[in-house]
Amino acid sequence: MNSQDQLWDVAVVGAGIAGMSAAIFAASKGLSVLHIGNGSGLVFGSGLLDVLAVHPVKDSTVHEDPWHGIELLRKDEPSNPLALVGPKAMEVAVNQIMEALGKAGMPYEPSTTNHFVPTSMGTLKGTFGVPTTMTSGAKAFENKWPTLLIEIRGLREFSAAQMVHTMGDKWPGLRFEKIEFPDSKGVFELYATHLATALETNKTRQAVIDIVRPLIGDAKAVGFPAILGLSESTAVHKAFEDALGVPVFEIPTMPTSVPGLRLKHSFEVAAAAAGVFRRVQSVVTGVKFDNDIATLTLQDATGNQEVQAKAVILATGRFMGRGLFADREKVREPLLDLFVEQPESRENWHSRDFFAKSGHAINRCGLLVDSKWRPTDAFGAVVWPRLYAVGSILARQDWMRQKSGSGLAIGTAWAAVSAMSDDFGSIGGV
Amino acid sequence: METQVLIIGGGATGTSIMRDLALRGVDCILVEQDDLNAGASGRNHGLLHSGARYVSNDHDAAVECRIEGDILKRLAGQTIQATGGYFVAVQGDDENFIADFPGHCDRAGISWKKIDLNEAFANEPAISRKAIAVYEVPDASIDPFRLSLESVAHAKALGCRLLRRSQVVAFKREGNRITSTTVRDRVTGEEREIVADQIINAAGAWAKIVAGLANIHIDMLYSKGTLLITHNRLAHRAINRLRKPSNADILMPGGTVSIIGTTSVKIDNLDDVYPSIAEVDQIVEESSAMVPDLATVRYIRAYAGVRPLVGASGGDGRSVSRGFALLGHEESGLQNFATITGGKLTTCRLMAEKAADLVCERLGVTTPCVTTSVPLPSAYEGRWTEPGHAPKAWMRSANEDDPLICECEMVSGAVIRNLYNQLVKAGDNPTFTDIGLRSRVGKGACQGAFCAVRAAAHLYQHGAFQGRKGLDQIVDFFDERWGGQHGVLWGEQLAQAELMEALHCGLFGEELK
Amino acid sequence: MEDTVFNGGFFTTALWIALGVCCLGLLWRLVSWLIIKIGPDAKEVSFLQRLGAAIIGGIKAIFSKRLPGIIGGFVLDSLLQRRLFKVSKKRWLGHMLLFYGCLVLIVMHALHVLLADKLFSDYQATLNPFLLLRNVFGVATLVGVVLMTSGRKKDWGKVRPARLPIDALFGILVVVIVVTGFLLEAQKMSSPKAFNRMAEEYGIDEDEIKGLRWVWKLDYGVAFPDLKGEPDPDLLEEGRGYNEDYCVGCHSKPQHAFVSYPVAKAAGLIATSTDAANVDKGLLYIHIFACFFAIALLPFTRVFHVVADPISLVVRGAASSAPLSKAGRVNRRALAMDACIRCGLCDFDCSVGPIAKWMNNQELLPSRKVQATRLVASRSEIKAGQAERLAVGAHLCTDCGRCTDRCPVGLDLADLWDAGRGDLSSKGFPAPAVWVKEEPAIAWAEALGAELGRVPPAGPLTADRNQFSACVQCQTCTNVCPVVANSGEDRVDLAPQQVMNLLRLGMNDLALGSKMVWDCATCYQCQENCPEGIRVTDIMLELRGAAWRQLGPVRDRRRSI
Amino acid sequence: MNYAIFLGCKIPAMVPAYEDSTRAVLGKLKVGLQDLPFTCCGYPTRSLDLDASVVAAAHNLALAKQAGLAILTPCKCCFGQLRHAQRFLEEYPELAERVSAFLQHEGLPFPNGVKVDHLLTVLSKEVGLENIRSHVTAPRTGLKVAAHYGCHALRPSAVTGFDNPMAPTIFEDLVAVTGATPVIWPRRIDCCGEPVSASNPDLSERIARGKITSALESGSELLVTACPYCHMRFEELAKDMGLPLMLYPQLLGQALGIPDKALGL
Repeated sequence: MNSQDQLWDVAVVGAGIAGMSAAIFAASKGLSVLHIGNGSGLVFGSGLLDVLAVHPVKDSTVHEDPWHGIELLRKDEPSNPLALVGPKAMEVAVNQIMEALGKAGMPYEPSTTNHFVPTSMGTLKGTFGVPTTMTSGAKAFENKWPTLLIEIRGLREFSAAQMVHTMGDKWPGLRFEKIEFPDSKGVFELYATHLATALETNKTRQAVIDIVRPLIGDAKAVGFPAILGLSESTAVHKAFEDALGVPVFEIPTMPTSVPGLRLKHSFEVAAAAAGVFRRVQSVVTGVKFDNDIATLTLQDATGNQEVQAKAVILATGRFMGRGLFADREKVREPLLDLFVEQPESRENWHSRDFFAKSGHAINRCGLLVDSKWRPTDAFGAVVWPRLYAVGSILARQDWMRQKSGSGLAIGTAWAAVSAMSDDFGSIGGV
Repeated sequence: METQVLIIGGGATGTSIMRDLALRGVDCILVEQDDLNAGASGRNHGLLHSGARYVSNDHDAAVECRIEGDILKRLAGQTIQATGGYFVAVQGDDENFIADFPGHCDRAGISWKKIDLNEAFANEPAISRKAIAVYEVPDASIDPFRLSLESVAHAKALGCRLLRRSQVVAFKREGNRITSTTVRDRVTGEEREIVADQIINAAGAWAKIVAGLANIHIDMLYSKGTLLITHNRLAHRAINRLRKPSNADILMPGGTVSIIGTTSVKIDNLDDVYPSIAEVDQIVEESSAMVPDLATVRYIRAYAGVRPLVGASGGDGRSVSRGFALLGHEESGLQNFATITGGKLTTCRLMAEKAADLVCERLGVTTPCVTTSVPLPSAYEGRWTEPGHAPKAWMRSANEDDPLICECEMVSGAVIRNLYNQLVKAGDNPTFTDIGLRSRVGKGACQGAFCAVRAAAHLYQHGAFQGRKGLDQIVDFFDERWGGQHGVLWGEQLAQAELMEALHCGLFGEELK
Repeated sequence: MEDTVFNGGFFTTALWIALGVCCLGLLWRLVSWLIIKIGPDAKEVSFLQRLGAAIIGGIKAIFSKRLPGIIGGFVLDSLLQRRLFKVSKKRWLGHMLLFYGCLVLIVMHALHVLLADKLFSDYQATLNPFLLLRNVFGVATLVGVVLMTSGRKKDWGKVRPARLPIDALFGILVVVIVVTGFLLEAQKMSSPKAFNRMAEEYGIDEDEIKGLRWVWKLDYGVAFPDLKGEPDPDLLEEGRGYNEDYCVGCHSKPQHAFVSYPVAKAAGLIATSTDAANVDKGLLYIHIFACFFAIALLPFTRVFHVVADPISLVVRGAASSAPLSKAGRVNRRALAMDACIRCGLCDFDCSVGPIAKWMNNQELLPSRKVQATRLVASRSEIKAGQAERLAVGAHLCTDCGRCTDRCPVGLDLADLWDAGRGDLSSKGFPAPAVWVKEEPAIAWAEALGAELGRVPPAGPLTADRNQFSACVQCQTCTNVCPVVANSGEDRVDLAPQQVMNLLRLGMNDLALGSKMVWDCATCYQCQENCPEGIRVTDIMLELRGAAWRQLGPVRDRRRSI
Repeated sequence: MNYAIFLGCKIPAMVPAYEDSTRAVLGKLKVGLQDLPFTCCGYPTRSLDLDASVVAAAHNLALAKQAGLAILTPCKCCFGQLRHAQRFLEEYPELAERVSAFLQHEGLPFPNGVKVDHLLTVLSKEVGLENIRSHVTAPRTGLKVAAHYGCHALRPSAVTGFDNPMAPTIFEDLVAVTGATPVIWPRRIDCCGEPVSASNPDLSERIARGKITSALESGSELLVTACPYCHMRFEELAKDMGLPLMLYPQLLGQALGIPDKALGL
């Protein structure tokens, strides 16, 4: 099958969580989906799926119930995309993605509220979707179990000592031990992914278990940096719990994190399972619309190609994902030059204080959409009837401060695909 | 505490005075309200002037630079890279100014060579193809941090003392003498008295404020200059615009990066010295006439310094002489207080010599100045500020206890530990910012987002950090680094900043702590 | 007359000298097969082991079940040149004509006393079919030489197989021998002096000779200057009678000598003067001495392959079932030096042929590499520049084995290249992937910096500032790298992101000599996974090229100091 | 369907069974193969001289162009290299010009637009899975097969366009067609270690050993390759570690009822 030989129902541009979710949602509604984007941004993921933990941002109010948070958001920031999605749709959407990821080898603990996961920085992270490999961490903290954290010599981004020092006042039974990873003698710098793949072999896994077992003592749980297997994390995690006899959990770490790679891998598998056709290393360099059909120009090493679709979902992300680009004058949407709502001048983009209470204004810039998630110009007019925008490219949200990145991505993808499939119903497109 | 001389201000001048006095056998204490080179000494191009920059409008300054530059090259060579410099005129620049340049250089004794344009383009591809004349002069780059760090290290080895984060808050005056100086520790808030025979006010832009504490008025003008650091090194040499000194006309290589500046903005208040968006834009726009890449290159930082200009009463800061001022304050009835301010990084040794001469005369010390003949010894703590030194050192000596912590600038764990421990030994409670000043940590593209995390983990792993210090330090360090990033957040650097926020706020929620 | 020549002491001495030189040469070449050391493993076997291997191998070949196969192969490959036939019909024809032309001339003519006389009871040089055949094979030889040497330039283009002057000399000798042979024959035919000498030998009297002269003038082309006009028919008839009686038994009609006869006719006009000038003698000397010279030269030219190649083919036939012993292999390589006729057929099909042309480095081609292999094995010191070219040839070889397949004389060239690489390596010219690791990256950087000051970018990707401006230091490249993951205690000196970062910093020199660059498995995981689209693997490969070009000369200079 | 078959250097010399089985299988599936006087694809040269490696590839591509044929190669390194060369010819116009002049001198056309396929993509996309399945007479039911992808076909996907580089399915699909059960094993898309076998044999072996261990621990009974380099890397080691090894066309050939001898088994 070649992507240029057919008219696609939907072309999804961008392969972060939003693009991946949109493609999976659309494909599971029976639409033919061409999905363009390399998905490498997913490696920055922690594996945790946030829905909403903080609102209002300026008060740093942390919510245990994300649905309640969204309700509050609807009152305070009615045009925030999360508010537009609403709690019900959000719940359906996030659960559906968690299920799809689970089938693709990255299971999540069924969830109704936010959980507080201890991070490698010694902070507690309020989040909704927790991979099963991490859930016991939240439980251990909640119940103040005596807990052993494992530090691995050479893993530079992770210090269990730091976690113990930082969290110890709130978690008295927390302690740490430093171990030498098997066959790492003489290696100065270890990388999490390499340890994760090594743990997928019986010999290395057994060796680590043998090292850790005598250290457990009175601990009721054991925490590792997130290195328990890459594509086989469920099996590796289970093997550790079985062998150590206590709950074992992973601690989310700095990127490139193993759960980030897992997420990327699992999304790829889930998209393939849903029947999404992926063009991984192509870049969309142009989109043209006529009445019913969008023509996208794809560029890869073999040159330019044109593909056609009845609908386009833009999920290109913000600055890191190149969905938005800022030059010295203003923020632009580089692919279609869509209208970007933004602060008046660069003077107002950022606060002079990095951790400013209310966040940075530029993080709330982005695309404006109508009720069907279609980008509009400055005056509210739709750009093209079946061009949709989802995820962090949307304006009037601050996912970093609100701790709502995945929810924003998945929820808007769900809502946009729903609106789109309604449209397809009315034009008989499918 | 008692000493013969109290020096106020740990910039290039203050630290040079400290070393000068120490070499003459005079006991001294240096107090610095922040850290070494926190003012203009650390916020400049790092250009060791050949003098050519001044030949057209200030012959004496040009000659002074040439002489002092030669002395520093000879005695403090480790802080200097003999990059050479080009003076480049582009279409539209003043033809008469260009024509007069060689003659002026000859009169100041500065060697010059006219460079064929094609040769210049070959040697420095970054130069605009609209260049119409290129001259080569013996400019060089100097690392002001290393200079100050090693001057202090030398002076300390000779018995003098340094008090960082110590702000002068009051002077006690009895008759024609200041009998005691009150110094406050800015971390702990504790105050202490220092009794000194002589006091030198070398506080740079802050000299007016310090003198004010002694009820002395200095007529001083503040001129803010902003500079930008590029992600890559764009040129091998110093590239100067061959025109009347103006904005954004010097591009300096700084090891692995380039520095472009400056501006000149008159300001009244020293509390608010930061690079404004307007200045940043002005530099990017104006400098690209000389080096077109500067319009599109990735910038990683912006910073601003304040030039203290003495003796003027208004007008444009740039037209005021850059020559320094040494004030004995006898007219105000004080016998043991002197102020030295103004001047240039290139002439810091000379300024120190003059200031030291004055206090030595007052102290009755007859030992002559020896800084024209005694080399500046190289010191461990000064070595790490040079870009590109850390990766080589690490590659030579890598071992299991020495993983890379700062990947951008390739600073290893051992360097961070050693610098940290050195400061601890000196009685400090060091911060990441202190380590950043003494090394390249946090100076690369990621601006601390990754390395601060690793540095904290490393120091915990080695037992150096206790309690919540790691997280506190990470947060403080980001705040400090953010000040420099703030002005250049567009393009790639904005994406990098977004990643930093996504990690530290989005994932770790550090703003909620 | 021939007898007088051979009985003459001078000629005999010359012949014996020539034969002596030839024999010594042969002996030297044969012994050299047991002496020449090619390949690092050659040092491990002694002369006696090699001699033993040769003898045992020979015995095994004779008594093995494969013997019929070997003989069959010998017939097909050696005698019928099956391999050559497949590659080039023209060259095959040339080769067959030349070889069999020469062979027949030697058997039938040069060694007629020893061979032809005994083989053919009625052998007479001047009788048919021998007279005719001599001309046929003389012409065949000449045509063979022409076919073998013409049109080569067109076939091979700029890339030419190796040639030695001594080979050309031998070729010229062959032509000289054949041409002087024809001229000599023609001269004899037209020479009255030769006729008179024969008449005298047979005691033909004055009367008989008159008619006979006319017959020989008209039928045999002898250029009697005094016989003019038409002969008296009776006299002629009488002469024919005498001719039947005395001559026909030994002399066929010279027209059958289809080359010499026309020459004789043409030369008839000057026959008297050539007679007078003893041209026949001159020609004879040239002919004979050219033969002697050729005999003496034989073992030292590529013609020696007539000896070496059948042996090589037999060895191949005998060995193709089981690998040779180490000593056998070493012998085999030495034999290859002689068996290789530098025909260039291997070059014609070489897998890296286009690369050789593009790089203008003929050392990549197998026919050159045979010589280079010997050179490397025999010299203790090789000049850096030359070694560099040889090393490129050795290391770019893809081991596709086509040269071995194509070689008309059945050489195991693949083994030879392997041995050659080993020799180059032990002489200090291993593959770049090996020698770069001799020093830490920092040492390379210092050496390079000392020479160049500033190190230029490795290539277009490395020079592209935008490549690295996009890097956000996330280390994904290293996290997905199988090399770093599996290096264990031989840790990589720089992780991929560190290599990239050095390039970002403009410190190319520190990256060039990195082991990581050469340990890179080029699996493209890093490039595929980089969130910023940096072409990490392509850059690694670019660095290898630059390391080879920039560090290679540094290494050579340092070695020569 | 008609292709110029590009065997490269390694298959005839080192893995002749690969050629035999490929020809046998494709013959059965009515894919026509022509032999052209191809030379080295340039892959081994790329480390030292990019330009030369591009020329080597271009020379071959030009032969195919001249013959009006698409290229089918069973070697993943040749496949990747030929694709890379096409990319470099587009990326560096100055090099393309020099290459063009070189080829012209050889009497060859500039090789733009030549289609380059790997054996697996031809089988999967051109021949078609259903079509293959209809030819299967001796399904390998119950056999658990680990397919080893091979890097130079899979990545960089922007150049090779082989399959999804993160979650490829083409090889497992082709295994399933034979009736066998494909195993999804953790290291299936990782490197085999062969490219460093000369420069760092220990490393090469560690990588290969890790892969075989991973396949074994995932319950695989057979490891299948589709590249001579990967195959050579595994050959001895897989035997030592108790994992049978086959070339894909051998497995398929058995399922198609082709006698073992014709498959080089």
